Amino acid sequence: MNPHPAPALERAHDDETYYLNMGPQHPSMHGVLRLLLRLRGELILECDPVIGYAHRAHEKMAENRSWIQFLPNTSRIDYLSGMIYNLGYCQAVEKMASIEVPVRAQAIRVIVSELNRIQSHLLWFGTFLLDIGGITPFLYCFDDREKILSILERVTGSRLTYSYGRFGGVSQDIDDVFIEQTRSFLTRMRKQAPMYHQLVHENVIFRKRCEGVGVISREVAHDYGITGPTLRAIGVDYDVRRAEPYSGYEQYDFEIPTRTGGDCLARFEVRIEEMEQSCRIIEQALDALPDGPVKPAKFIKKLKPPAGEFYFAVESARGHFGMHMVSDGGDVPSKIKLRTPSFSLLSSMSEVLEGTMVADTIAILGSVDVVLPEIDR
Amino acid sequence: MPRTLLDIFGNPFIATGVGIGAVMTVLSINVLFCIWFERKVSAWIQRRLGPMEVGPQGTLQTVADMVKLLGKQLLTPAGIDKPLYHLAPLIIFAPVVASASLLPFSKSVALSDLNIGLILVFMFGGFAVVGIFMAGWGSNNKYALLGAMRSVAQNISYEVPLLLSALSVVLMVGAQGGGQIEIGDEVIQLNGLNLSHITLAQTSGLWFIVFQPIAAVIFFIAILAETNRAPFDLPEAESELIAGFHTEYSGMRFGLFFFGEYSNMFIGAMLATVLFLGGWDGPLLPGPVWFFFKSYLLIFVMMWVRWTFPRLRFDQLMAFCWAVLTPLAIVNILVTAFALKVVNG
Amino acid sequence: MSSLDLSNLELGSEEAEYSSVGFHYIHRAQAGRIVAVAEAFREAGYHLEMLTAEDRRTDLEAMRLVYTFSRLDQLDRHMVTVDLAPEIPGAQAPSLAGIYPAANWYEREVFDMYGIRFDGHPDLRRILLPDDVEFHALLKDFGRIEDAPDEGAANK
Amino acid sequence: MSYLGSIFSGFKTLLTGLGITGKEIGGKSVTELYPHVEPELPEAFRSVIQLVRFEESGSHDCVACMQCVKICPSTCITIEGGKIEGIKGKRASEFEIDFALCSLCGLCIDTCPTDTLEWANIYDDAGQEREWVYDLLKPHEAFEEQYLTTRRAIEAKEAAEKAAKKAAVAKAKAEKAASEAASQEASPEKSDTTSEADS
Repeated sequence: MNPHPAPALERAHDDETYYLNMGPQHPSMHGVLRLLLRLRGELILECDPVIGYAHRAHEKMAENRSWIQFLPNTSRIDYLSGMIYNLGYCQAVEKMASIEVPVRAQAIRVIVSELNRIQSHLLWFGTFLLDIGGITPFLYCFDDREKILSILERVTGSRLTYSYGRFGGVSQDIDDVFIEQTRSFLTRMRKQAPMYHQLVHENVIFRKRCEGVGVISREVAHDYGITGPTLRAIGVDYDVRRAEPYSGYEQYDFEIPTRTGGDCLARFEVRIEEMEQSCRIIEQALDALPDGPVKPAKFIKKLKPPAGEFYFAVESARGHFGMHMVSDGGDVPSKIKLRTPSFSLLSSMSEVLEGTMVADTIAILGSVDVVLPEIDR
Repeated sequence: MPRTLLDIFGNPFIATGVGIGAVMTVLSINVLFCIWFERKVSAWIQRRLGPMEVGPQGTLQTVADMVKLLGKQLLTPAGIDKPLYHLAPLIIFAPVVASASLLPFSKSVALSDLNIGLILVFMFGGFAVVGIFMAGWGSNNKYALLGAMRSVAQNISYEVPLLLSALSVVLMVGAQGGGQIEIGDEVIQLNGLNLSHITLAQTSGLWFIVFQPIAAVIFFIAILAETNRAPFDLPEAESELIAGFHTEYSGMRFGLFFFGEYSNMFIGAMLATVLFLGGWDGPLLPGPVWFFFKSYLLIFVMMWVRWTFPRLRFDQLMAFCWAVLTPLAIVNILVTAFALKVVNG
Repeated sequence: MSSLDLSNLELGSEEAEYSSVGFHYIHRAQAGRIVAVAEAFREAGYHLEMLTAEDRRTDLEAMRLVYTFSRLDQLDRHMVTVDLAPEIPGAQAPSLAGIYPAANWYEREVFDMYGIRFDGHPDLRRILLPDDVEFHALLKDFGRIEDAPDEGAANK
Repeated sequence: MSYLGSIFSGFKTLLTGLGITGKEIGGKSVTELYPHVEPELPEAFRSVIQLVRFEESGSHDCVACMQCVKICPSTCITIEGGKIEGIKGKRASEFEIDFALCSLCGLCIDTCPTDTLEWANIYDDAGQEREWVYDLLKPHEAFEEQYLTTRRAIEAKEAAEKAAKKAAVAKAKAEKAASEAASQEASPEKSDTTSEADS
């Protein structure tokens, strides 16, 4: 009866329960995810996430391309934080091959990474509301997000797959129009915040759908290695930008918002405040933008980093994104392991989703902000 | 008292023929307009333009949709329960035509004027549930089954606050001013269940919404739940059940579901107008204009609510009905009865 | 949260220079002892940050497993490498799924991509590639451009 | 009474929600009616790649150095080029990019030593099948002959000037040597001057 009976699900098979394949074609599965659920009525008894539908073999490509040729791949691993991954990869290789990065390039990297984080949180905000039924906030979020995409398009040339980083800096310098547009975006975001707060955050139906739903305990987070806003919603203020500062993050003063509830509402509030913190970082970075070159004089393309194993991590919109690089001294990487935050988030879902209702599953998956392409890699 | 079709034509067959024709045209025009109106209202709210390509301001968009739906292939999935699957859209659509003919839209003419009009409308309203359940159960699809189970529980439990809030209006009609009213020369004993009598009771005095604000809100919320709209659209929750009970329908069968939904919405709005907003009563403009203006105002509010609120979870939906709406409606009836007893002595 | 003591676990430990390599300590563990090592790390409040494998059959004559343990409250990252037998159906390691539930999916992915089996794993199936596939994708001798069939390879 | 209180406060939040969407109804729409309105693209917009037409030479400057072929991650660039008589250095005779494979990453543009590649600002480059091999030299074909002739002329002139300059230098050296020889006659004889043939 079931083409893919996971052993875990075959145990108690009484007649009241039935299997339901939620996905891979399902409106709120955030990419291509299939949840194999065993339900009694609307209550979920067991859940086995089936992944691999969007597997593009990034890690295999990494082993067949030189270090510079793998650059375009990095902004396609997690299409929502393309910029953060792209620049993260550049910083990892720079650290490995000890390449100097000009100060202005570091500041630009912080600005565009935080813009990318806000854009990712805005898309999460819209789709989370879509998952619990509110359609209009989705359009408002995309209206704001469109501003960021056009700002980034001006300087990188593309809206999503940026390939903006180069070893030793960034590919293009930012000009006054970029700075002026970013400042007007920041004022617009702060003007919109109270509207979102009243329309969504205070809405009684939204509160009822989120409060106390999908609580992730600290043990579960610790067991599965969960990081990012979901972990901060449990009260642990772990953020790679603070724990292992890179690209000059230590000079900016920003807080790490945390909550203790660990439910959908706490995750929602953490991300909303994170957007505000990112605005603060951008503002400080714009005010103290140093002059100078943004990339090395000569375009670095032949690169032979020293042999060995290196690890470098950045804070993506979804959590701790780590790159474990093994180099054998050659021009082609021996291995790159991409440790993505959504992978551990989704692996904990089989434990978190048990005992919830179908409607809650969609809300929890929406609030945890999982992106499938970065799980399947 | 409005002259019914039967008085005009005498012969019942001609009367019913004309009646059905009139109702079908009104409902089709209403559906064509409502679909376009809903897309425009949602567009205005969401900083969009809505359909603009077909016809000026996209007015012919719904006609284009209908032609497309007619042209689409009717997919019939395997393993379906044939009678249930094929009859479901008709069951949803047919009672709507019947209940549309009961509503009094003008002083002089009416399609039919029965002294138990209110009860008949609620009875026909109850048929929709059977149709939805047949659709969900018959289409051999787990999502449709989930949607069907949800719709049965939701529609049945929201019948209770619907009736109770209408009951308080019926009380008001019977007890106001000794229950008589003079029109011209004849004195009519007001009968609370006759829809035109309810409107007549409001034309003389204030509209019932003034006396019964809570009942009006409860009635409006219950209408939303009955027609599976807005915060209560669990049976066809896109983000959970893909398309709920009409997942396996395509082409004109899906169009019929759409037809049924918007007609039910239209009937609900007209019923609320009759009960609370004084039907055809209004200064200057003729009766029907006021009647349809108020109905479409309510339809606009329904759409406005739909594009603002997220969706309730299933158990919250039930709790809201039984723990909030029903007790409030009962208390409302008691208060109304007590107040009328005191006022009328 | 007792402090981390890795004594008598037959670990070849050495300190690493974090700023250039990203790790604070690099340990070489025996396959048999890895469960005890994981328990020690768990005892001291570390979480399993990452588990991956490397196909080092050509240069180190081994299939290498790489575990990374790290802390949330302070910056302290340990890399534990385990060298297994170089033959692919043969490489075997005890599963950590009992200690760290995160290891469940990591080990399934390593099995899927490298073919290393983890005994004691509750549900060792492929996680990314379809089930009816025989090859293990990330092995060095699989899918090299030169011997890829002409029409298959994405890049000519 | 918290029961009633919670109902009313809940109801109030619903009304504020309605108020916000109500305000939006009058608001301005942000839709760009695409087919009727041309989208304005930033000049760094990454779309199809083309060869630059330099003003002074009037044509592209691709010397077939194969740098872009080596760096392209999806190896979708094929170039043939060679020496052309009368012109120093090589020149591309065939330059094709398979845009079905190209991921528009821009590495070729960065690595081109003569900066002769640029973005083409074409946003609606859609096709029916995967046959997307563009010949980037086609827009320059008409101008190629004229370019070659002018280039040969320039190079010939340069060569002539260089030769002339070389000759002048040689003459100057010869005169200097001659004048030194003259001054040496006042001093003891040194016969090291080699008479230079004026060419």
